[in-house]
Amino acid sequence: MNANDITHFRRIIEALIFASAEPVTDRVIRQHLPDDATYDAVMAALHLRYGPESGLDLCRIDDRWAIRTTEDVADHLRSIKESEKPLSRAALETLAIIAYHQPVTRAEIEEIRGVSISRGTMDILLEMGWIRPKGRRRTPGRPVTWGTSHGFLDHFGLTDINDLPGLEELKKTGLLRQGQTISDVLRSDDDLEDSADADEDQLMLDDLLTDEIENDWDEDEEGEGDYLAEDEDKP
Amino acid sequence: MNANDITHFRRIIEALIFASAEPVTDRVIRQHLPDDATYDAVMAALHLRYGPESGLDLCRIDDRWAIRTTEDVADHLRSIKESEKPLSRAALETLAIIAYHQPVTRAEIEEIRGVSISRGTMDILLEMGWIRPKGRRRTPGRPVTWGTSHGFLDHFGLTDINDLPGLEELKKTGLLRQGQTISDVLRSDDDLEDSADADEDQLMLDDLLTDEIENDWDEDEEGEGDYLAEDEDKP
Amino acid sequence: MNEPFEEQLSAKEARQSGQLSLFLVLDGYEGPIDLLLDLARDQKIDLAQIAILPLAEQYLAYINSARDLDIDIAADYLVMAAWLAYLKSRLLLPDPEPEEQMEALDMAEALKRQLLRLEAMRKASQELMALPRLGIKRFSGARPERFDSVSVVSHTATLYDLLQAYGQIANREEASTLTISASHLYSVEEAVARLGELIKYAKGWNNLLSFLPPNLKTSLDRRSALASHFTASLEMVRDGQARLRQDNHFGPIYLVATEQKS
Repeated sequence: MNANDITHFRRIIEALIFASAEPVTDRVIRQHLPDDATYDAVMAALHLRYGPESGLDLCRIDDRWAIRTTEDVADHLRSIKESEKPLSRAALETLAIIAYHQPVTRAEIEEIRGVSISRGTMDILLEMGWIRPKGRRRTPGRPVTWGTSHGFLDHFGLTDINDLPGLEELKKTGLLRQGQTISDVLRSDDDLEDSADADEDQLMLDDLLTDEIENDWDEDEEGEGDYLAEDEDKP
Repeated sequence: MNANDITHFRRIIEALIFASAEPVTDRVIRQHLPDDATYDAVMAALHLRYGPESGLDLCRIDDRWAIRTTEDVADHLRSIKESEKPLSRAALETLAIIAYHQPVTRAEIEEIRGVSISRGTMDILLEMGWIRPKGRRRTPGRPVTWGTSHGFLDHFGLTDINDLPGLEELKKTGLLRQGQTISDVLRSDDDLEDSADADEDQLMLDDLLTDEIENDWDEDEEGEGDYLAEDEDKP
Repeated sequence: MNEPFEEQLSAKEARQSGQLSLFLVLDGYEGPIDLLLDLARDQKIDLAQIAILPLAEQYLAYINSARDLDIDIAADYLVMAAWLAYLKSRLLLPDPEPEEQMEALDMAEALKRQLLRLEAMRKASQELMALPRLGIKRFSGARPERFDSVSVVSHTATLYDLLQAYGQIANREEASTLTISASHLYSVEEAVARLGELIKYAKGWNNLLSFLPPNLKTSLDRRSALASHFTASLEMVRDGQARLRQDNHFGPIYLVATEQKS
């Protein structure tokens, strides 16, 4: 058998292995070849062709053959692109509600936000490792309740969930408005769209963070559930 | 860039194209390569590797690349041949009309065939992934125009639409241009006012055919889903 | 490999074999153009050389024989027949008007073109199907691997974002409370009723302000009461129940009931 013949058969077996859904058995390969000598020569040629020079590998799996990408190349292709995206408004609000109202069910979150939560929103928070299921509410349907995780405390630089400022503190920062008039309401509606005011708020919050968070927090340390006592709307 | 580097990148691109079910776009390939010179060198090396010595072929499909088995080994691969669903004559003719006349509206297809198209005919072609909406004609009613997809090119082994068998010849005969047909004549008998519009349409269509078939295939490449928003008259 | 073409052949054979199966035959054609094309193929191998007049005659004869057999013929076949009959008459009887003679020739040309075009597309479809098609003559790799570069999106949020979000939720809740309190604004109806009662007991001209309810706490309450009482007073003047007086710009507004003499 000359080199041309080997090439001829090598081409057939190459295409056969490539196009077969499952690894191809020796038996099937031999069916396409005139004799054992050709089998040996063809497989040797294929090994050469799909050797270290190639990004592909001729793999033996039991008595079967397959062509697969080599591991080093596959890793290369599966490059991980990391990108950062700000959390969506919906996710942010959901996270905030979970943080302040935990343990809280999905239905309760929706009630507070006034809109339903898309699956994706919870998924993102779960994926970020910021929330976790906490148990089940002892109400009909036994809905899962959600709370924040250690990852949440870590990310937001909190030692304890009670470190979150309560509503009164939020009011002092201006994040939560008090003594509202119609114009205040209109303005806070604007805020939803217009983040230009945010800088101003930031300043106030910074004051708060330095002044109050660091010094004065202990007052609502006790009373796990009490720190939100002023939030009467809560179910 | 030395030969080792070329080999390094060639291995990656080889694996990428080899293991992808769908043709891989130039854009994706270039993402894995440092510069255009490497792209050229790598693609040249791959062409050599998947030349006549191989049972596999590096196929160019528009701006994409795929590895497919060569035609001459097909007889040996009969065991993996898919059972062919014969297409109806209506579907075959509709496909040919779309391929050769694209972008073409449903009404124009019906006019060429002299009968109306049943719903199922276009559905089958869409399901095969061979046709796609290309935009809208700037005529009353803004009808959707149809053209062939990358799946079509891949399936029929064409690099681009200019490879369609007999296309050059058909262009010379002028049969691909919208000329006066009996339905125009019938229509102008029915309604003289309509025929004025028809002439206008015809002019635009001729422009479109020469413009788009010959030069401008990529025009609505991106935004596959946007086609409905797109006009053929966009810049 | 192309069953559909075989179907067409059998339709053609049926046509040639006689009239009994005419109905079936028409059914086998995809419209009048298809039938014409089939007839034309019988006439000439090269369709470009086709003579339209004999083709029209053949078509008409065919449709007529179907009619004689009382076969239901679809409307588009009949429309085509009518059109061909007209074309035939125009081609046979040279028109005195050379312009109209030209039109008949144009029509014949258009028909020929239509036949050629459909024939070309038929041929093209066969050529397409004869290409080395994927899954028939060429095969793709059957074990695709996916390397979509996994893009890991990590979402960022600061404590400030979180607090702000919560503040806004709380704000929204307060806003909804306030909507209810807004309904406590003094309505014009209330003011009309109140003013209508009070004015009966008032003697002479009185400052409009003196009619305002006493328990107005906020400036908003006050302003709304003033506005609605002023509107109410205007209504009463319109209805002839009261008269208004203002001595100078921005000066106090005085109100008096009409039955009383000032």
